[in-house]
Amino acid sequence: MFNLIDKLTGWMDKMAEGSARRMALSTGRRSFLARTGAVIVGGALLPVLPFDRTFGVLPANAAESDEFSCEYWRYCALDGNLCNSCGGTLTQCPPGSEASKVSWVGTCKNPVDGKDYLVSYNDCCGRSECDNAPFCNTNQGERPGYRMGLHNDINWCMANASVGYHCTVAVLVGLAE
Amino acid sequence: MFNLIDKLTGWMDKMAEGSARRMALSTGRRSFLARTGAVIVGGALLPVLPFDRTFGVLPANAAESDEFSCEYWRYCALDGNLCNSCGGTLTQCPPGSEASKVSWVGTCKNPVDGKDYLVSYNDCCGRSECDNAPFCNTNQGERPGYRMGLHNDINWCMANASVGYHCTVAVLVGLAE
Amino acid sequence: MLKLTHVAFGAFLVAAPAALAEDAFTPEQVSVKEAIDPGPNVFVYQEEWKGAGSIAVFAQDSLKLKGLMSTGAMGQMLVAPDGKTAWAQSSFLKRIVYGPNEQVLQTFDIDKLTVKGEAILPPKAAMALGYSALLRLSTDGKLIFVQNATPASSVTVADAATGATLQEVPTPGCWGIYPLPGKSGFATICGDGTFSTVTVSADGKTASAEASAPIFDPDADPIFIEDESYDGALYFVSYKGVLYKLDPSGKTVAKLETTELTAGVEGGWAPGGYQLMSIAPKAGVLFIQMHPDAKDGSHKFVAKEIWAYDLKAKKVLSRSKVEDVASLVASKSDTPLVFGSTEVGKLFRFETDPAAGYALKSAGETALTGFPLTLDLVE
Amino acid sequence: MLKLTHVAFGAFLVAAPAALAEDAFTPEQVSVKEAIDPGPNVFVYQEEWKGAGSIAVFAQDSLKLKGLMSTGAMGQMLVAPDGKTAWAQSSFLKRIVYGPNEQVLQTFDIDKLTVKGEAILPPKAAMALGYSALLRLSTDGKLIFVQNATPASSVTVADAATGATLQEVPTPGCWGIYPLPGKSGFATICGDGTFSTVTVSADGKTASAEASAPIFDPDADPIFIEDESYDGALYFVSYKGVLYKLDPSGKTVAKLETTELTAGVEGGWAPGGYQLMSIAPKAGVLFIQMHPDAKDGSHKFVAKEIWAYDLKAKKVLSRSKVEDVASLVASKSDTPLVFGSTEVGKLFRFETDPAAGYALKSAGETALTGFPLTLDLVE
Repeated sequence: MFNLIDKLTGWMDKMAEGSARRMALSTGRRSFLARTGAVIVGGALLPVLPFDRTFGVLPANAAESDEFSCEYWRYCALDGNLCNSCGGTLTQCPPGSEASKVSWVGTCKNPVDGKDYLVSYNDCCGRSECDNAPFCNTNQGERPGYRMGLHNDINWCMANASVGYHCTVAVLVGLAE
Repeated sequence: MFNLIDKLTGWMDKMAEGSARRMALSTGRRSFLARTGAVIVGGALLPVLPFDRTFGVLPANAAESDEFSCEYWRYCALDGNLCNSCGGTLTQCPPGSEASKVSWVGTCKNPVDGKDYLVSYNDCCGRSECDNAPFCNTNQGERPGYRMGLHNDINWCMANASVGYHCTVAVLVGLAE
Repeated sequence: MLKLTHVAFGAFLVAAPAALAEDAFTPEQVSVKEAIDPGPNVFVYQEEWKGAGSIAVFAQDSLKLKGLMSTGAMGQMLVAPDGKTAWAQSSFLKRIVYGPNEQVLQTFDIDKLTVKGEAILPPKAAMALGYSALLRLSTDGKLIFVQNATPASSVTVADAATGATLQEVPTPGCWGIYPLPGKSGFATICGDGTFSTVTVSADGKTASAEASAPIFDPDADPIFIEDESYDGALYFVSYKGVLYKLDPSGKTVAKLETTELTAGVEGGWAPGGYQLMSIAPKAGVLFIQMHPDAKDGSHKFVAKEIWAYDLKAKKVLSRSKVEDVASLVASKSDTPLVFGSTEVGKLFRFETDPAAGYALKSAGETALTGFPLTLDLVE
Repeated sequence: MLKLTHVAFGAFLVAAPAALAEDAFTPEQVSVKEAIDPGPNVFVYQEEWKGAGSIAVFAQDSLKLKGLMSTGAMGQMLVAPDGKTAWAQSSFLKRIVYGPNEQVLQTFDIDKLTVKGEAILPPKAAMALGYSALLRLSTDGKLIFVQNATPASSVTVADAATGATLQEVPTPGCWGIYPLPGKSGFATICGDGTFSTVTVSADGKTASAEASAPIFDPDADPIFIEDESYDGALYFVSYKGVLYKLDPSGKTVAKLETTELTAGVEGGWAPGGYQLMSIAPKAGVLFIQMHPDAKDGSHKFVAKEIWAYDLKAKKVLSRSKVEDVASLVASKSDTPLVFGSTEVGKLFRFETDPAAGYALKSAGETALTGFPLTLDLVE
C-alpha cells in the first residue's frame, strides 16, 4: 500500500527544494514565512499563501470596518457563517462549540494601516451550521485543495472529534510584509 | 406502571358509550362510519372525522382541479410536501420510499360531483423531506392531537421502520354521505 | 506520519504565530467563548425535519444571537423557569432520515450552551411540530413529561436530573401536558371534550388518572392545545375564539368561566397559529394572534393582528397589525415585550405601550431558520 | 395492547376502506411507485451541512422531479455512465452535527431509487462542497476513488461492486481525481503545478505514482479542479481563463496546448463558479461560466454569461446572458441541452441553437434545495 511513499517523498523533496530556492533572499525562517507564506510541515514545505498580489488594492469604506458585514477587511477569504453573529466574537467560537484544530489562511489588507495580515480562518465545530448568521463567501488568494492551506471549500472541522460545521472566526496570526 | 389502565379503560368505555349514543340514529357500522367518522379501535371508539360542516361550501375553480396546486380539492386537510411533485403520484409514494402504516383523514368536497370524500393522507417515509415539492398547509376539519386521526402536525411515519418524513399522498378511501 | 504532520501544520499556525512577524504585531489566539453574555433571553426552537434542529438563544433587548444548542430532528424544547437548564426531545436516525431511530432527551447548560447529559427515551415520543405542551417540566421541577404518539397517546415520565425514564403513562385519546400546580402530575385534553388529571407519585413511578366533566365541544368548537397559566387558573382558547378559564388544582379539572374574545367585533376574526397566545401576568393581559374571515381550516393562519385582551376587565384593549406571526411569547415585566416568530424565518421584537392598551410597536427583527414555532423566555 | 390497536386503526383505514361507502365508489389504495419513469435524467446533488443531503433525479425534457436518494451530510455524488447506479460518500454523525462520524459509501439503484448497499469508509473522506473530482469511478467501472483530507490528502480506493475499501493511496499536496483512460488509476493535480499519475493495480490493492513536468503556475494563475474529457484529451481552465488541453494517457500527464478563452475580449471576463464548464462532445463545444471585471477572489462568482467555445476552431461562438448560474452540465446530443444550478435553489434548463453558435435560451426552471453544486446527466 505504501510503495508510493518513495516517489511521493521525492516529489515533496522537490517541492521543498523549490520553496527553499525562493527562500534564498530572506534571512531566516520568520521572514520566509511572512514573505512567501510557506509553512514547514514535517520537514517538507507547503505553500500556504499566494505571493502574486497583482490584483488591486481595496479602498477603505464603511463595510470594511463593520465586522458584522461580509465586506469586513479580515474576511477577504472567508467562506462560511460569521461566528460573531452566532454568539462568538471575531476570534472566539460561540460557547459550547470547539475551535477547529486546523485552519486555512488568507492574506488581507487592513485599510487602516495599509498592511497585509495573515488571517487564520478557524471553523467552530460540533454544533449545527449557524445559518442564522450571515453567510460570507470571499476568496482573495483562495486556491483549490492542491493548496490545502489556502482552500476554503472544505470543512476545517475535519480534524476535530466532532466535525459538525458551526461557523467561522477570523484570527490575525501574522503580518505578511 | 399500569395502575392507570382500569381508570383509562373506564374512560374509554365512557367515550365509546357516548359515541354509541350518537350512533343511535344510524343503521349499521358503515353508515355510522360515514356519518360520524368514528373508527372502531380495539373495541373502543375514537372520533376521527368532524361532523360539524357548518363552514362554507367551496366554489369550483381551476386550482381545485390542479393536483399540483395546494388548492386541489383533495388537499383540504393536507400538511406537507406533495408526493406527486416528488416522483410519486396522487396516491403513490415516490420510488424508494415507504407508505406510512398509519394516516390522518380529511373530509373534502369534490367540486365536480359535489360529494364529500374521506381522504387518507399517508406520509411517505424513509427519505429526506422533499422540499423541492410544494409545501401545502390546509386544515379543513383538522383537530389537535386529542383527535389524533384528524391531526396533521405530526409525523405519520411514526409507526414505520424508517420514520424520516418524505412527502404526503391523498388517497380517496370513502364517501362521507 | 503524513497525516500527523499535516495536522501539525494547522496547529502550528495557531500555536506559534508570534514567529510570523518581525515588528510589534501581537498575534491573536483563537479560543472558545466560555459562557453567553448575561441578561434576559428569548429561546426559539428551530425545528428541522431532515437534520439537526437547534435551540437559539437571543438577547431580549437587542435580539443578538447568543448561540445555538443543537438537537436532533423533529424535536421539542423545554426551558427551566430559572433559565439555566434546557431540555430537548428529538430523533436521531442512524442514517438521519432512515434506519433505526434513537429518541434522546438532551439536557443543556444554558450559560455554557453545552450538553450536560443525554438519556435514551422509549422510542415513542411524538415527532411533531413544535408545541410547548408536548415536553413539560413538573411544577416542582423534578420530572420531565414527554408526549408520546405511536399513534396511541401516552406520556413518558423521566427524572429531570438524570433523564432516566421512570414510567410510561397511557393517555389514550388525550393530548398535551399541563403540569398540575402544587402536586406532581399533569392534566391532558381528551378527544371527548373532557380533561384527564393524571397524578404522579412522588417517586415518579406510578400514576392515577381522573376524568373531568365535559369542558368543551371538540366537534363544534375545539380548543387549541396552547395553554397559559395565570393567577392559579389555566387558560385555553377555542378555534372560534372562546377563552376557557379552568381550575386545574382539584381532583379533576373544573371549568371556571368562558368568554368570547370576539364578542361585538365585526370581520369574522378568530385566533390562529401555533403558539398563539401568551399572558403578561403583571399587566393581566393576554396577547393573542388573530386573523379575519375565519373559516373551517383557518385555525393555523398566521396573525394579521395581535390583540391585547384584559383578563380582568374582559375586554380587548388594543389590536395591533402584524405580519405573518405564527407563534409568540410575552415577557413578564410591567411593560411587556412580545416576541413573535414567522413560519419563514423571522423573529420580531415588539414593545408595548400600557397607555395605549398595550398596543405593539415593532422594535427589532432578526433571522430564524427551520420551523421556528416554539418560543420561551426567562427574565 | 393499546399501542397495537391504535396502529391497527390506521392500517384499517388503508386496508378496508371499501366498507366506508354505500354506493359504487371504489376506494383507492395507497402504494409505492416501483420505478422512476423512463427517459434521460439530470442528477443534482443537494448537499446539506446539518442534515441529510440528496441526489435529486429530474427528467431532462420536463424538469419533472422523479425522486430523491437520501445521503448523509457534507457528501459527494457519483453517477455511473449507464445511469443505472449512483454512489454517494457522506457523513453520518451520531448526533447529526456532533459525536462520532461514520463516513459511508452508499450504492443506489437509480431506477428504483433504493439503497442497494452501503460500506463504511476510512473516516478521512473530504467533507467539502460538491465537486465531481472528489468522488470518481475508474474508467473500467470497477473501482471507486474517494478524495480524503485530514487535511493531508489521500485517496481511498474501493471496490465499485461491494464498496469495500481496497487501499488508501497517499497523495500529499495533490487534489482531485481524474480517472486514467485505458488503464486503472487516476491523475491528480499537485500544489507545485505538476500532475501526479497514480496507476492502480488490477486488483486495486497497490499503486505507484509518477509526477509530470510543471503544467501550470499555481501562484500566478491556478487551475480550477473541474475537468472535462473530450477526444482523448483532458481539459482544465485557469482562474484567468487559460484552457489547458492535457494528455492523461501516458506515464505522466502531458501538456498538449493552452488557449486563452478571453483573447481579444474586453471587460475583464474570467471563468467562475464551481462545476463551471462542460463539453458537448458531438458539437465539440465547451460551455463555460463567465463573469466580467474579474479580480483576485472572484473565481467563485456566479456566471453573468455562459460562453460557447468551439474547441476545434478555438473561438467563442456565442455569449448568453444568464442569472446566477454556479454550476452547469451539458448533454451529449447533437443539439445540446445545458442545465445550470444556482447557489440559492434553482435548476435552469437551456436549449441551444447550433445556428446561433449554440447560444442558450431558457427552457424551464424548477426548485432545488441545499447547496446544489454538482450536476450530472446520462442520456
